[in-house]
Amino acid sequence: MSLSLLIILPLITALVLLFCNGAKQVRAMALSGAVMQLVLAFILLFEYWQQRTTGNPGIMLFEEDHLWFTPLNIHYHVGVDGISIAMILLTAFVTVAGILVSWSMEKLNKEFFFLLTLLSMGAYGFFISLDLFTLFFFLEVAVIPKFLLIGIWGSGRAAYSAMKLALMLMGGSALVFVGLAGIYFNTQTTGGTHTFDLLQIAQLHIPVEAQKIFFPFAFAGFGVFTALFPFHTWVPDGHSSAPTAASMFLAGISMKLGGYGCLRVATLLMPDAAHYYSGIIILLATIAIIYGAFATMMQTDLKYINAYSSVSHCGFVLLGIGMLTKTAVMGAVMQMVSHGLMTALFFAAIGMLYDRTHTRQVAQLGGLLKVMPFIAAVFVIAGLCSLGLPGLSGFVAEVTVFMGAWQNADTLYRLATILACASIVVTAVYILRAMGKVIMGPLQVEGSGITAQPGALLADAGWNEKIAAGLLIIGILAIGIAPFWLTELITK
Amino acid sequence: MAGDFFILMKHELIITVIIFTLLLLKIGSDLSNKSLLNLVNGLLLLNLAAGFIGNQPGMLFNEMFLTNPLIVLEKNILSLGTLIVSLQSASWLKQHEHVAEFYILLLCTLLGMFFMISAGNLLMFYVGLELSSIPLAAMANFDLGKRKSSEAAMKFIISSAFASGLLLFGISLVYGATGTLTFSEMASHINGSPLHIFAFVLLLAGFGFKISVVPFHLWTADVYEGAPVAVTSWLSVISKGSVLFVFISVLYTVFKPMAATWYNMLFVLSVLTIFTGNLFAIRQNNIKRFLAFSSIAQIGFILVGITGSSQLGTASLVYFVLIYVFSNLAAFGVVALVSALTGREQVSDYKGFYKTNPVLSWVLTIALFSLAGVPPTAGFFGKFFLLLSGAGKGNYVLITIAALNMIISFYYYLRIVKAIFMDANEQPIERLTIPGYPKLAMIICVAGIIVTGLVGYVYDYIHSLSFGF
Amino acid sequence: MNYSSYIALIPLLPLAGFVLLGLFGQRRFSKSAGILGTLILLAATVLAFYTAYNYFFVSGKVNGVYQPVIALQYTWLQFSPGMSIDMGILLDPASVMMLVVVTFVSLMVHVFSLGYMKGENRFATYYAFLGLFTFSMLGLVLSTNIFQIYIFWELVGVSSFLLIGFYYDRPAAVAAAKKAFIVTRFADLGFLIGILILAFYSGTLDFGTMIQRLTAGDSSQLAQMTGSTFLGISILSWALTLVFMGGAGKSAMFPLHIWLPDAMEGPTPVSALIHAATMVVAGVYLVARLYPIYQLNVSVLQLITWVGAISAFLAAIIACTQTDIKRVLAYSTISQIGYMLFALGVPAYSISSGTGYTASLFHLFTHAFFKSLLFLGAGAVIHFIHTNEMGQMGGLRKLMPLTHLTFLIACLAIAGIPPFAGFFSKEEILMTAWQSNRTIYYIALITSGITAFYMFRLYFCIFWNKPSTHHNDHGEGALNMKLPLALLGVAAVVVGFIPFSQYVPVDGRAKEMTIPISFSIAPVAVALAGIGIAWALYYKENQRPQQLAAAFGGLYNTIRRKFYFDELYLFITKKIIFNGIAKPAAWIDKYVVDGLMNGLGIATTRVSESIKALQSGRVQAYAIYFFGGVIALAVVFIYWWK
Amino acid sequence: MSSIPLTHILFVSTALFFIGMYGLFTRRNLITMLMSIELILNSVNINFVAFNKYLYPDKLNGVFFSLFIITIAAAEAAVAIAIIINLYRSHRSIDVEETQEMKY
Repeated sequence: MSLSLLIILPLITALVLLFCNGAKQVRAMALSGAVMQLVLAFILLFEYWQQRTTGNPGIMLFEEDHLWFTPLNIHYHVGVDGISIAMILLTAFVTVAGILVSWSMEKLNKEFFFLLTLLSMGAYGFFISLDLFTLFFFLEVAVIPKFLLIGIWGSGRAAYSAMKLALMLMGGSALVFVGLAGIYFNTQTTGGTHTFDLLQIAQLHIPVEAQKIFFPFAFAGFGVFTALFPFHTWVPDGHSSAPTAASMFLAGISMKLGGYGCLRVATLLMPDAAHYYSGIIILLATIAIIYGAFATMMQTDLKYINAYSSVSHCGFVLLGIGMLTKTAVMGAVMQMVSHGLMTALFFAAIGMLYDRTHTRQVAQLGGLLKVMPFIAAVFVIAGLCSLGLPGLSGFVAEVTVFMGAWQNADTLYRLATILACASIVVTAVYILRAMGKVIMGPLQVEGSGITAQPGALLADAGWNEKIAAGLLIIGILAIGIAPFWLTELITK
Repeated sequence: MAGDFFILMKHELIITVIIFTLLLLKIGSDLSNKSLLNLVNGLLLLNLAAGFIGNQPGMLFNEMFLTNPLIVLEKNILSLGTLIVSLQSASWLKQHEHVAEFYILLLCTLLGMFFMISAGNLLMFYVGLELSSIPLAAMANFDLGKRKSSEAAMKFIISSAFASGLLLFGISLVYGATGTLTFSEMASHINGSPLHIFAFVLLLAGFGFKISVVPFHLWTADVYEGAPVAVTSWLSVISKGSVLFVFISVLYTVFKPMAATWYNMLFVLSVLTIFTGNLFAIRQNNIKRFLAFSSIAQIGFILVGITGSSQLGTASLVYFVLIYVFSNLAAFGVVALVSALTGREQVSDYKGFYKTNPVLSWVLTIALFSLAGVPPTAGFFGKFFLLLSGAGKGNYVLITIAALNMIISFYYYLRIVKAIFMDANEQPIERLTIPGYPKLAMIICVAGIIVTGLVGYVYDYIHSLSFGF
Repeated sequence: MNYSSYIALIPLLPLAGFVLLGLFGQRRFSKSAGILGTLILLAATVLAFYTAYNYFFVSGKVNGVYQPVIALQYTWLQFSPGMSIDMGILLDPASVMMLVVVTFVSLMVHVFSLGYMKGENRFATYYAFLGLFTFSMLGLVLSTNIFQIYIFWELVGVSSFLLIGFYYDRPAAVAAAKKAFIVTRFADLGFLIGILILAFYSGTLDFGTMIQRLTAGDSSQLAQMTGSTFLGISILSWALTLVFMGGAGKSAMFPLHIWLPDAMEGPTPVSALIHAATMVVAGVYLVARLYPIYQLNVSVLQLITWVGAISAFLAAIIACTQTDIKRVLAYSTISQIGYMLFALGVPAYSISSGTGYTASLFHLFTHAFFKSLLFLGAGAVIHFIHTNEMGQMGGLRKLMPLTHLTFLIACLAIAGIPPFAGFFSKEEILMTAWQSNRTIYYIALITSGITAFYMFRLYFCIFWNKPSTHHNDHGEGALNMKLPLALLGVAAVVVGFIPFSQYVPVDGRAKEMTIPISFSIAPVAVALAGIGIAWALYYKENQRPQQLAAAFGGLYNTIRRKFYFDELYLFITKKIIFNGIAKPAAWIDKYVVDGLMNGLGIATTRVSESIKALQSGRVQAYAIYFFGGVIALAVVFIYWWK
Repeated sequence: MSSIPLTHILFVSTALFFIGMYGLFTRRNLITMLMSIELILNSVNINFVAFNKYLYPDKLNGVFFSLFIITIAAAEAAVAIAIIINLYRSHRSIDVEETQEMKY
């Protein structure tokens, strides 16, 4: 199939959305678009599977390559390998779920869904592009919708958070740009021209000195997107101010853009430099993991809890990448997918709670299991996944990272791994504290004119929310119970 | 020969013809503003169309006037810009009593620019430059009643006279040092001797004044703020663009021998310019003044591109100017409309703009994104290529500084977007109905913003015409 | 013969039950859930018993030796070639024995709960959770792969969390559930790292391969592990200690025992299943599973021994002071598991014979029956008089005769009075200790005495002591509560006569274990003494216990407050971790890291404010700057920057 | 015949240049400032003529240049004066210090 469909379809959906009128039409359109994306993603998966089983050896499949800017040898070059397919699936899932949970969005709903669709388009484009220019292009395409989504529909210090997020991400992409330019001018293809093409660059060997100079730029730049310490501070504010769907996208997809970018940079573009700097990467990752976890302990707002835990979890991604063993990298990818689903689910649950109770303060909530069992169950599942319970995706991913990390015999690396392992205990602590207070315990809803009586206000999830949560949970279980398909997908 | 003359100077001749038509009309008949506007815009459209047909390279008056495909392209870009500006200013000019004069002055400056661009000789260049700047002063004063307007005009004329004084002094030194005024001959005599450097600095100051490079930029903000919006947009896009075209060709051809020196100068100046432009832009409340400083920052980025001193550099510059025409004029279009219909020019006036005027808001937003360099707008491609050409020289300090400054510029562009979409406002700008011409202009601009970037052919074409070393 | 055809069903049936009841239980089967769950488990139990029969008597033995059989095995998660998590079913004497225990006890609990949990509004959920637990526990005991065991290890942990917190609106229950999960999670951290180390050096996660590689005579892997050290301790010791840490956590061994008593907040049948018979002995099972490797490292075995012994002793004396009957039972569980562990460890002191292994598992086996019996009995009592407090009980023997009888049997069994089950297993343990290390032996002896004492204190307080104040309103309980008691009572009598060492020897080779009558005199005497004291103090209501308590004073209080362990842990978590680490981390993030980012922004605006004077608005100043710029450029580039 | 060396003339022109500059910087009356600018331009004229006469006597382009400068200067002055008059209308003054409305 033509990969460009993944870009074109959301684009068309977005454009059509502009001409829809009335909330009903708009969301119907958005949903159908998202569902089509999901279908497309699955078709892609199966076709990829066929190709591989019939023994197609190519690094990337379904490649399309059009010359875009001749003089600069910039191509529109797309193609996928297992990793990108995993990310595409993730995007598709989160998109559908995100649109479903924001079903009853009143304020400017046309613009809202328009931006969501645009965001997903950016993500798809990013994951399939094999030309650094297009990669960068889509990376930045995905920034502005976030800014608007948070700023317009956000809560709390929305404008501030939106600005902070946009600026920090811009800073990230600025660094990425420098890195890319550096790479570009250090490539000498046979034709004598420079190139942005990932695969070609992977073939021709960039001088190690140049790698050492430009790796930090590229890696840190992408790192900003995936909450690399100390550039993670946009995460808590951004996530907590964002509307539910936006939080889901932010944590579920756009933080993965960064991880994916780091992965490509470290494994394909500048492996030598990656080895050279791996110590630092691991150091930062470990700090993010541990310190993110501990910082989470002190949070009182559910969204902040999940945001900080995202910092901690994305640390695993970077750790896996930094360890640079095959297994660890595989683990990093699995962690990206798993965390994407899990955190999206978590934010969805939090959003549902917030819609009903109008508060996110742990102290003000309690015993919601009594009035909204379904949402509570979702919350619990998300929580358990986050603390790495076997049978859910989180465990598989983290364990893979650990196994991979442990392959590095260096004592300091071992230490980092042990600390990372230790974080799962801390995770358990904060997740269970939140869960024990909000879900269990005596029923309580305060700080918002709502009485803690079961009834219309504190109703359980609606059909759309149920489907959304169901989708994500299916994804989580699919990985958690039968991880082998994912590993095959990634490694093949 | 004669045929050549008419073909090679086609652009200039057409403009001259239009100018004289207008003069005659002014004297002879008393057309209503409306019909006059229709007429002029029609003529400008013709001019634009004519610009594309039957061009050929060549030179006249022993190298005083020369033209080639790139120059033709540059002229066409300027004509396009002129058309857009005139369309936008329609709603302002309707109630103005001196429409004809306005256009006469405007077209005189355009004519000056054309000559300047095709100048092969410092004399021709100087004449063109003055022709393009003196009428501007008069135009800046075109809101005859307004204090600010005349103050702006005064500041402009004084500064530009002073600048051209220095420029001339530089030219005289160059002449003294080389004994010629013709570019092609000059290049062979230039060597990096202190006299040459001094002369070059003076010339650079002259150029820098026109394109408002720090520290020669100080007039910019005041004039932009005081002048009528139409004039401001003209200043910020067309006159800058024209000078840039000349600037790069002078740098790349005449002063090629002392490239090392001017490279460093541009390095310093670009960093200064970017920083100053950004830092001042952050604080501005008058949207015209804000756009002035943002355009200064843009110039900084352009200088970065120029330092690349390669074919890529030239191409990126021309490409960027084209994009800049679209994006900046789109922004000014909205501003012009709002200020013409409501007279409000403060950033704070734009709070809650989206509630009342969604379409205008989107136009303005897209324009700002294009200026900020956000994909998929053309601005992204423009900036990317500029910085890339800058990086070609391998000076990554400069690139990093520039790239990180993008964050600041991003901040103040988003500040406007924030005001438009997110801030509440008790008395927002009321719902405006967009008249035909401005609407057309906006459509052109937005289309340009979208197409110019995504369609790779545009850049390829420009690149194929460009030169460098 | 091929087992795989049906064995897979044994764990999968309860799982199916969980899914079914979990998804639709509340709506569809709110009443019938219990029956459904029980039937499903009955099927599983039958299969389990058939398997056991099949293994022990038909096909397990290959020329006189019980061979471990891999019934099935699927690769679940491939890390790298040769390194993968497999899901499989391993049959060997230990696992089959556990299979029987788990299914049987679980079945009993299912049946008992029919009566006990009747009318609970989350009845179906309860059975769903029971199903989940049973599945996880079976998966655990049947593991072929050390990571598989870890996975089910976590799953039993979470199902125990869910069941402890079953009464979710009771803060105490929630707290207990959290405590249990977090403490065990902390222990599992050790387990995980231990696994990582073992896996790295042995290059596999499969039990069989790992054991075989490490125990081979000229094992290079073993050489590596013993050779390389960290902090002066050999990697092997680290690995085994860490793995054992996991075991200790699950088995509530000192000093990680604090969660078990609180876990009694859960429904009593759950305590009987999870916190008496099955999950808490997982630690013992884990060590037994890796026993060949542990045998390679004496020091860790000694550690295990002492941990076991200390836990046994401390728990026993704490149990004497508790007044909540379930807590007493909880501490006795800790104490008994302590027995099993030091039985595993103690042979380290002598020429290792397999006796410890067998003895330990034997005790595990018998303990499962009588301890679950005790808990169910306690459950019946609580169900009858709605309180856990000894003080409010007494004289119940008339009102609940069956409970009384079975409870007595169980007490005798745990006290080690022949011919009840506990006697035989305890004898074997003591024997092993005697052969290996006398100190341990004496500790064990004293502990068994104390055990007898506190068990009968419990017994007398419940059934004798003061005349009953309760009138028999709703009888002793329905058949579905009596039946399990009866069955378990029978079991508690008979299972002791099983010649255990025939079936569950360390290396599969059946061996004869004889204990001279002369040896049994001492323990039995001690036990009887303990009973006697209990009789003296609690048979009739009197002041002696209080006087005694007063006499001991401080010591008594210290014991009653469980040696202030909870306080200690509270101090560590609240004061050190929260205030010492988490708070600063959050603070730093808010004010330092984020402050830095905001600071950049603020600094920028400051600068822009400070330089605005350049734009003075005075055209002459502009001209001056202009000229200044020219001169500066000229000077710089003519004189300096050539 | 050419007894006066070029340097002298250049000296004069440079002096004129800086006098003009000084006037521009210090005078507050706009007309005077305009005149100072004229001085600057004239110094340039002198340069051109001098260079032409002394260094490159065979061609006349320097002289022509100065002619152009003179004319353009005239035009410039005209526009400038017009603007100043208009300024006077609104400000009732042609003092440069009065015109600082727009700043920062």
